Amino acid sequence: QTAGGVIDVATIGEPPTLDPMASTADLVGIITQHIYETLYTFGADWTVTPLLAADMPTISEDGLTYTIPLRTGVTFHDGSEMTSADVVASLDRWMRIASRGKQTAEVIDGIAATDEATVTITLKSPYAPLLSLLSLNNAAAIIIPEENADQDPLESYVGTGPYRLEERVPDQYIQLVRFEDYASRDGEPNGYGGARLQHLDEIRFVPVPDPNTRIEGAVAGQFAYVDQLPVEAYDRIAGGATEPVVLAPFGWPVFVMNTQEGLNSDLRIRKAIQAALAPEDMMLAAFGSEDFFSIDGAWYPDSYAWHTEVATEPYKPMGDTETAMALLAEAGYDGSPLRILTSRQYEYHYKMAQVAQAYLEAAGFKVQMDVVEWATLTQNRADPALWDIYITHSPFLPEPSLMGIMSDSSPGWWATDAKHAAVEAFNAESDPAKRVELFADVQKVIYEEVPAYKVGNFNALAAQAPNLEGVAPAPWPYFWNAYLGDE
Amino acid sequence: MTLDADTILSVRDLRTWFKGRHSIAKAVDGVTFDLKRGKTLAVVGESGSGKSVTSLSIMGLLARPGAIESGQILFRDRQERVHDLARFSQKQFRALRGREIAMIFQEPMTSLNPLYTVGDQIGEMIALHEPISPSEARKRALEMLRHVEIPDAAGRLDDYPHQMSGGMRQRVMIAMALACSPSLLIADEPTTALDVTIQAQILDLLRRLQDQFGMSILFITHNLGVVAEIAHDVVVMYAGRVVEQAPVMELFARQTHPYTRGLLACTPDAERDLGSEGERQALYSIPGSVPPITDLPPGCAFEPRCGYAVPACRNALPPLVKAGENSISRCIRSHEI
Amino acid sequence: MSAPEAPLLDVRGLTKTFVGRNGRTVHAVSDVSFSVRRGTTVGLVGESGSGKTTAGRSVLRLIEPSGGKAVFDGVDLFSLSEREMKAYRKRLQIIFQDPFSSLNPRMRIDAILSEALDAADFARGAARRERIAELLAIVGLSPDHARRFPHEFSGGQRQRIGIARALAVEPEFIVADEPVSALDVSVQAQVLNLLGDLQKRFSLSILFIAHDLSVVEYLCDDVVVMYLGRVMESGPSRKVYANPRHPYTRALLATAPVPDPTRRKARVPLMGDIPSPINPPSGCVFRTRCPMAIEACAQAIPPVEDLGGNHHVACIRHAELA
Amino acid sequence: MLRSALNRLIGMAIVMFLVVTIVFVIVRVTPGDPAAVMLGPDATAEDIASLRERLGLNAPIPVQFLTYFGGILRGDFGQSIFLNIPVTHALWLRAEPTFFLTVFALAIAAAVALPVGVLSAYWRGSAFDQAATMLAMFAASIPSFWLGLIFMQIFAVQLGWFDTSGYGGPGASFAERMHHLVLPAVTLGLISSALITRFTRAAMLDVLNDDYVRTARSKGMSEWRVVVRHAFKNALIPILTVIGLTAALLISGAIVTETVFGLPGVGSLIVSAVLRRDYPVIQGALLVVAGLYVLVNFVIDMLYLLVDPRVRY
Amino acid sequence: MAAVTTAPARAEPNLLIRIASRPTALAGLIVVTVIILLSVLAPLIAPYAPSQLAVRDRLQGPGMAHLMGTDELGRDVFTRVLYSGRTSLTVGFAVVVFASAIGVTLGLVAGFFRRFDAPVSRLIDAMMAFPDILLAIALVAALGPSAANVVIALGIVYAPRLARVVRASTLVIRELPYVEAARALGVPTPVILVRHVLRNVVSPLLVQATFIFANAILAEAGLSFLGVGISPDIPTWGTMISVGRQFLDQAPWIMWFPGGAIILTVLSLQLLGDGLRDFLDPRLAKDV
Ligand SMILES: Nc1ncnc2c1ncn2[C@@H]1O[C@H](COP(=O)(O)OP(=O)(O)OP(=O)(O)O)[C@@H](O)[C@H]1O
Ligand SMILES: Nc1ncnc2c1ncn2[C@@H]1O[C@H](COP(=O)(O)OP(=O)(O)OP(=O)(O)O)[C@@H](O)[C@H]1O
Ligand SMILES: [Mg+2]
Ligand SMILES: [Mg+2]
Repeated sequence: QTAGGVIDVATIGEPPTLDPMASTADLVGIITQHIYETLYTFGADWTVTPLLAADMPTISEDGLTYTIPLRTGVTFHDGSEMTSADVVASLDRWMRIASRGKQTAEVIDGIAATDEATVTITLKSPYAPLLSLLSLNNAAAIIIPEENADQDPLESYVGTGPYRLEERVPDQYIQLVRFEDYASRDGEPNGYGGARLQHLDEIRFVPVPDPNTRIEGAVAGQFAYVDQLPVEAYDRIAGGATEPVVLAPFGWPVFVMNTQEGLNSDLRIRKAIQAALAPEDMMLAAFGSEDFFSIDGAWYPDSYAWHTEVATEPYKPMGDTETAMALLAEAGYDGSPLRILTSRQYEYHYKMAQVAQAYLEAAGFKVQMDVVEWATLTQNRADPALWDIYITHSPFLPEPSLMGIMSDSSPGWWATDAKHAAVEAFNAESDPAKRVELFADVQKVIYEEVPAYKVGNFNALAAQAPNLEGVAPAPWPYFWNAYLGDE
Repeated sequence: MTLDADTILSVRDLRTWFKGRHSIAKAVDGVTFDLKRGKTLAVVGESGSGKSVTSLSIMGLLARPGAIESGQILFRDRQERVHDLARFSQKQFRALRGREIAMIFQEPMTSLNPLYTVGDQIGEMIALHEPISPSEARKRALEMLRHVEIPDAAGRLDDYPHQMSGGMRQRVMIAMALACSPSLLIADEPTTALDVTIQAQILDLLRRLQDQFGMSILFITHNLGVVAEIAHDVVVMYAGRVVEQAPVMELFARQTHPYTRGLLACTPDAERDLGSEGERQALYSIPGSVPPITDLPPGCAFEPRCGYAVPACRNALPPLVKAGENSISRCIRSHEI
Repeated sequence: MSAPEAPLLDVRGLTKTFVGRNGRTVHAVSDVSFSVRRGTTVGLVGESGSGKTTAGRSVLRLIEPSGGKAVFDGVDLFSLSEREMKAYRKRLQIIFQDPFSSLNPRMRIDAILSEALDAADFARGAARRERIAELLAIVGLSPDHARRFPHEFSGGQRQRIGIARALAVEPEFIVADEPVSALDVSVQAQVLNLLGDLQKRFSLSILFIAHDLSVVEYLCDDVVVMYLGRVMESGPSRKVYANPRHPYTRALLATAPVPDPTRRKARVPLMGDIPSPINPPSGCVFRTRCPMAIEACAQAIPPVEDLGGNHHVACIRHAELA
Repeated sequence: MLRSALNRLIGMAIVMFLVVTIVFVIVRVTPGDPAAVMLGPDATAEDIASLRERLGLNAPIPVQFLTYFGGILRGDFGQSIFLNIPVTHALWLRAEPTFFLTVFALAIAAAVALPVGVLSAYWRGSAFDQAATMLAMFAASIPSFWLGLIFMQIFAVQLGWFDTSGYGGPGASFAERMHHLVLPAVTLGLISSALITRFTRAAMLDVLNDDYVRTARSKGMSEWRVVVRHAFKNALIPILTVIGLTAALLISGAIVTETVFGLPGVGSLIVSAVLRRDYPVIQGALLVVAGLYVLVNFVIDMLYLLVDPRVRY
Repeated sequence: MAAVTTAPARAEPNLLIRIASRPTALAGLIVVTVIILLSVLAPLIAPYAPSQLAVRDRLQGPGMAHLMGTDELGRDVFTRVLYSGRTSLTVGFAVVVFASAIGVTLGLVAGFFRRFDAPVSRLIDAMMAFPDILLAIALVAALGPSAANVVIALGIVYAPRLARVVRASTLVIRELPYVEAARALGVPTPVILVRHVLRNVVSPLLVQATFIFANAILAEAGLSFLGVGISPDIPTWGTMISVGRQFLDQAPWIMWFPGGAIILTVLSLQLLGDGLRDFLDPRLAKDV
C-alpha cells in the first residue's frame, strides 16, 4: 500500500461541465466528486453519512429544522478555510442552479449560518429525502467558496476534495492531482464516506466515447480503470490485460411514458404497452446473457431495503400479447403511430427499443422509432408534442424520491392525485422503517398508472488493471482510497 | 550481310505487325528500300501507309504490341560495320540512337520536353554520348543552335520550348538530332505541321546541313511537292507495302505503278487542269479509299481502286520488279503504264 | 434576278479582336474587305493564324464580329439581331476542315441531315426520307448509308456528309473552311470535284478557305491573300497567280512546293517567323519578313490600291513588282 | 510570375468568400433556434429571447451575415457551446494530431503510390500493373473505418504494439504522441494511396505517350532516365493536383480514422460537435478545413509556377 | 494558338459487347448486376423477414439455418444483407441521380455560356473545398438524419464533382464543329444543348456516375458508422456494420458480411467504371 502513482481512467466521454450543480449527468458526478464535497454522502450500505458536516444533523421534533454542525479546519483548494458562510452561499447557489436544488427549494423555508460552524435549514413541511439530496453527487449540493458562488457558469473549480483540478484539455484528459492540504475524516473508509485516503498522486480521466474503443483499450491494458463497458464484452475483458469488474445490480432501464399528450395520455394505452412488453427478450437482446441482468418487476432489487413485490403482477417476463390486444381494443386505438424516442449513446436502449417494437407491433401497435443523438433526445424529451415513450436508465438511487417520475415536472409529466397522495406521504415520513412500507404504496400507484415501465435490473461492467487496488465497485466509481499494488 | 559500299541503310522485306487479340494489323508488310550515303530518300504515302512504323522499326522505338515479324534492316555505322537492326536489343539500340541514327518528328510543338530549356535538351544529347562537362555541353549546344541558323542563338539557349515558334522548335529538334553528327537522320514529316514559308526554310536548312554534315536522310512525307523539293530517291508506300522505288527525276517523269501515277494526277495543277479561259477540267481522282490494313486483299492492295487491274492482280501479291532504268515497281503491268 | 454587278456578299472592313486568357487583345482580323459574286468561288489563303477561319465564321455570325459590315443580298448581316439573323441562317452555310469532329458521333446520318431539314422547315415523313436519300445521292453516297453512325465512314465520306448537311437547306452561299486539308490526296481530289460540280449545279457562291495554293488556283475564280489578319492582295485568281503584285503573295507562290523536281530552283525563302497577332508590327504587318521593306513601310498601314480588273493590293512598292 | 500569383490570390479570395457564404447558409438552414439549442432544454422563453437579442439573431439576414463575416475577418469564430471556449481555441487544441496524421498519411501514401503508379504505367498491362491496379481499386473499396478496426484488432489488441486509442496523457513526449499516430496514419495512408496510385498511373500513361518521351528515347538514353527525368517530371504536374485533392480526402478520412482510434483531432472534434449540437464548432471547423484546402491548392498552384515554365495564368 | 481538340468519345453502340471483352470490367458488370438482382429480389430470396426477431437465437454463427448467422437480436444476417442492399443501392443510386441533376445543370451552364462560367466555376470550387464527409456531416446535421437527407447531402457533395466533369467536356464540345454546324443551321440553343452537348457528355458522365455510386455507398457507410447518417432502424450496410462492430469479437460475421458486401459492390462498380472509362472516355483518366 504505497503512496504515489498515476492512473488513467477511461470515461464515456467529455463531461459537458465540471460544475456538478449544473448537471445531473453521472459522468459529471463521477469526475467532480473528487474535486468537490458535499455536506453528506452515502456510506457503504447507502445510508447517509456526514462528509463536510461534522455529524448527522439534529432534526427538530416537527421535522422542520435541521441543524447541521460543520467540520472545522477544512481548506479549499485555494487555501481558504471553509466556514458556514461558504456553506450557506453554496446551498443558495444549489437552490438556484441545480435541478434537484430547485426542486428542494420549494420545501425550504430558509438556510442560515447559526455560527462559524453551524448551519440551520428550515423547511416548510417535513421532507425526508432532504439528506439524500444533500448527499447526491449529481446536481450536487457541493460546497464551494462563498466568493465563487455567484459564478454561473462556474469558472473557478475550487472545492475541498482530495484531488484538485490541474489541467483540462477538452476531449483529451482531465488531470486531477492530490490536494496536499486535504483534511480527511478520521477512521475507516465507509463507502463514499468515512476517511478518504490519497494514495495516488494523479488521476486522469480520459474521455473514450466509443464503447468499442473502450473495450479495446481495456483488453490492451491501456487504462487503469475503464468505466461503462458493454456487459457482453465480459469474456474479452477477462481474457485481456485488465480484469472485469461487475457491479450487480447496477440499475434499471426504463421506458418513460408521456402522460401529458398524445397516445399515452390514455391510461388504457399505457396499460396495453405494459402488457405487451416482454422484458425477458428485451433484456436478453440488450445484455446478452442472464449473467448480466435479471427480470424483476420490483422497482428496487432485493438487495435494497426498498424492495417489494407489491402490485407487480402486470409485469410479465414474456409479455401478454392477448391482454395487450384486448386493452388496445378497449382503448379504441386508431392506429396512429406510437413514437419511441431513443438514442444509440447507450446501445442497449436501442436494442430494447427494437425488441419492444416487435412486441408492440405484435399487439397491434403501429410503432415509429425516432433514433436520435443523446443530445437531441435530452432536448426533445422536454417537448411533450414530440414523443410517446422515451428510453433511459438509472442506477439504483439510494432514495426513491430522486427517481425522475417522482417529480411532476420531469419529462413524462406524471401528476395525478393518486401519485401526489402516495408520494407526499412517503416524503413526509422520516422513520426509515415506515418509509419502506410507504414505498410499497408508491410502487402500487406506479403499476396502476404506468407513468413508466421498468424493464429489469442490469449489471454494470467496468475493467480495472490488476494492480489497481482499493477501488470499491460503485455506480459512480471513485479513486480516493485507490492505490497501485505490485503487478 | 552484304551491303553495297555506298549504301548506308538497306531495309529488306521488313514486316512489322501489330498483333491484337482478334486481328493483326500488318502496318508494314514487305518494305524494301536502300538509302545511299549522303543522299536523301523520301518515303511517300498516304496516312496509315506505314511510313512512321517503318521509321520506328529502324530506330527500335516500336511500342507494344508492334514487333518486327521478319526482314532485315541493315545499317552501316561510322566504323563501316554493318548491323542488322531488326535483331538489335534495346541496349544495342541505345548506343546507336542519337549517335549513329538520329530522328526528328512531325510535331515540333510536342516533341520537345516542355520542362527543360532547349540548351539543356541539346546538351543532354551530347552528354549522353560523349564524356563532356556541362559547360562544354552548353558550348556545343550553342554551336548547334548557330548551325541551324537560329537568330540570337546565345540569347535563346535558355529559352523553354513554349517560348519559341514552331519553326524555331523544329530547328532545335534538328540541332539536337545533328549534335552528335549521326550518319543517318530520319525525318518523319518534319514540315507537315509548318506553314509553307517556314517549311521552305526548313527544307532549305536540311539541304544545307546535309552538304555540311554529309549525313544521309530518310525523309518521310506525304507531300509530293516536298518530295520533288528535297529527295534524291523516292519510295512510294501503299497499305504497308512499297509499291515503287525510283530516283526522283525518273519517278516524276514516268511512274511505274498506277498508284503513284494516280497520286500525281490528282494533285491539282493549273497548267494541266485549267483551260486557257480558266475553265476547270475535272481532276483525276482515285476511286474508293485505302483498305483497312487489318483486312488486306490477298493480291495487290491497290487492285480494287486500280484502273489497270486485271484478274491476275487479285490472286497473289505482285513482286517488286525492275520497271525502269533505276526503278522498281510492285505492279505486274508496270511496263504498260 | 438581281443586278448582274451587285455581289452576293460584300464584306467591308471586317475586324475581329479576341480577348485572350491573360487579358491581352488578339487582332485576329483587321479591316478585311472582299466580295463574293453570285455563283463564284473566292479563295481565302494565308498561313496559319492569318485569320481565315475567323473571317469566315464572322461573316456567318458564328462569332460576333468587332467591326465592319457584311452585306449579303443587300442586307448588312452584322446589323441584324440574332432573331433576324435566323432567317438568313439557311441561306449561308459552312463546311468544316475536320471530318471527324464535324459530325455528332451519337447521331445517325439521317438524324444529322434531318436536323438540317428541320432548320429549313422541311416537312416530315416520306418526303423527308426521300430528300435525305436525294442529298446522299448528290454527294455520292448511297441511301442505305442513312442509318449509319459517322464513325462507320471514312474521312472522305464524312466530308461528303458534311457537305450534304450544308446543302440540305439549299443555301446560296457556303463557307468551306479548309474542307480538304485533312484528307489524303487521293480523296482530296474526289471532294474537290464534288465541290466544283455542286457549285455549278446549284450556282452556289463559295468562300473557300485554304492554305494550299494550287488547290485555290484550281478551284477559285477570285483569291484573297491574308497575312496576320489583313488582306495583302486580292483579285481574280488568274491575274494574281500570273502576276502577283505583293511581295508576300510572291513569296508564298515561290515557296509552295511543286510536285515537279525539274522546277526545283534555288529560291530564297522568307526569313523569320510570323509575328504574334497580339502585337502586330506597325505599318505594314508583313514588313518584318519582307525582302523589300523600307522605312516607310513601318510608318503607315499601306492603302489598298486598285490595279484595275478587280485586282487590289496593299503594298506601297507594288509598282516595282509589275 | 508575380502577376499570376496575384491572380490566383484574388481567385482564392473569391472562393473563400463563397466558402464563408456556404457555411453561413448551411448554419441558417439548420432547423431550430440556435439560441434554444445553446441554452438547452431547461431554458425559459425569456432566456431564449434575450440570448437571441444578444446574438443578433433578430437582425435582418444581411446584417447577420455582415456581423458574422466581420467576426470571421477578425478571427472570431464564436464560442463553443459545449466546451465553453472560443472555437478557434478548440480547433487549435485539436490541430496537432490531425496535422501530423495527415502529413504522415500523405507521406505514406506518396511513398507507396508514386513508385507503384509509375511502374505500373511503365509496365502497362503486365502482371505487376494488373496486380497493382486491382490492389489499388481494392484499397479504395474498403471503408476506412473497417480497415482501421482490423488494424487495431491485429496490431494493437493482439500484438500490443500500439495503444488502441488516444494521444498519450498529459506531458506525453512527442515520440509517444507520434507512436499513437502510427496505426491511424497507416490506415489513412493506405487508403489514400489508392487514389494517388491511380492518378500517377494515368498521368504517367499520358506522358509516356507524349512525343517528347519518344524524342528522349531517340536520343539513346537509358529507360530509367527517360522515365524519371523526362516522363515523371512532366507527370508530376497532374500528380501535384491529385495530392492537393488528396488533402481533402485525407481530412475526410481523418474524421473517420480519428473517431476509430479515439484521437483528439479536429476530425473527432467535428463528429462530437455534431453529436453535441455544438454549431459554432461545426461552423468553425467547416471554415477552417475548407480554408486550408483552398490554401493547399493555392500552394500547389504556386508549385506549378516553379515546376512548369509554361504556366502563365 | 488554340489547341487542336479531338472529338471526345466515338460512339460505340455495342458497349456491352465491348465491356464483355475485358475480363475485369465484365466481372464488375456481372457482380454489380447480381448484387442489384439479389437486392431487388430480396423478398423472394430471403429466408426470413428482415426484422423478424428471435432474441433467443442471437449471435449464432453462419450455418444451415442462417447462412450468414444471426445478429444480436437473432435476425438473419443474410436476409438483412439482402434488404440492406436495397437501401444502400437505392441511396447510392438516388445520390447519383440527384447529384447528376444538379451537376449536369451547373456543368452545362458553366461550360456552354461563357457569362456564367466564372461564377459557377467559383461556386463549384468553393463546394469542392469541403471534404466530402465533412460537408455531408454538416448537411445532415443541418437537415436532420433521415435517408432522404443523407441523399440530399451526398448529392450536394458530389454534384460539384460531376459539374466539373460536365463543364470540362462541355467546354470541349462547345467548340466542336458539329455544334457550330448546328448553330449555322439556326438550331435553337436548348436543342443544341440537349442534342449535341448533353448527349456527348453522357459518356464521361456515366463513368463518373459509377464512381460516385461507389463513393456514395462508402460515404453512407461512413456516415452511419459515425452515427450521423441514416437512422439505424433502416437497414443499410453501413448501419449493419456500425451495429455489428460491437460484436466484432463475439460475432464477427455481423460486420463481415455487410462489410464484404460493400467492398464487393464498390470494387465491382469501380471495375465497371474503369472499363467504361477505357471505352468511353480515355481522356478522363486524369480528371477527378
Ligand atoms: N500501336 C499500334 N497498334 C495498332 N496499329 C498501329 C499502331 N501504330 C500504328 N498502327 C497502324 O499501322 C498503320 C501504319 O501507321 P503509320 O503511323 O506508320 O502510318 P503513316 O504512314 O506514318 O501515316 P501518317 O501519314 O498518318 O503519319 C496504321 O494503319 C496504324 O493504324
Ligand atoms: N477564340 C479565340 N480566342 C482568342 N484568339 C483566337 C480565337 N480564335 C482565333 N484566335 C486567334 O486569332 C488568330 C487567327 O485565327 P484563325 O483561326 O482565324 O486563323 P486561320 O487563318 O484560320 O489559321 P489556320 O490556318 O491555322 O486555321 C490566331 O492568332 C488565333 O490564335
Ligand atoms: Mg506518320
Ligand atoms: Mg483556320
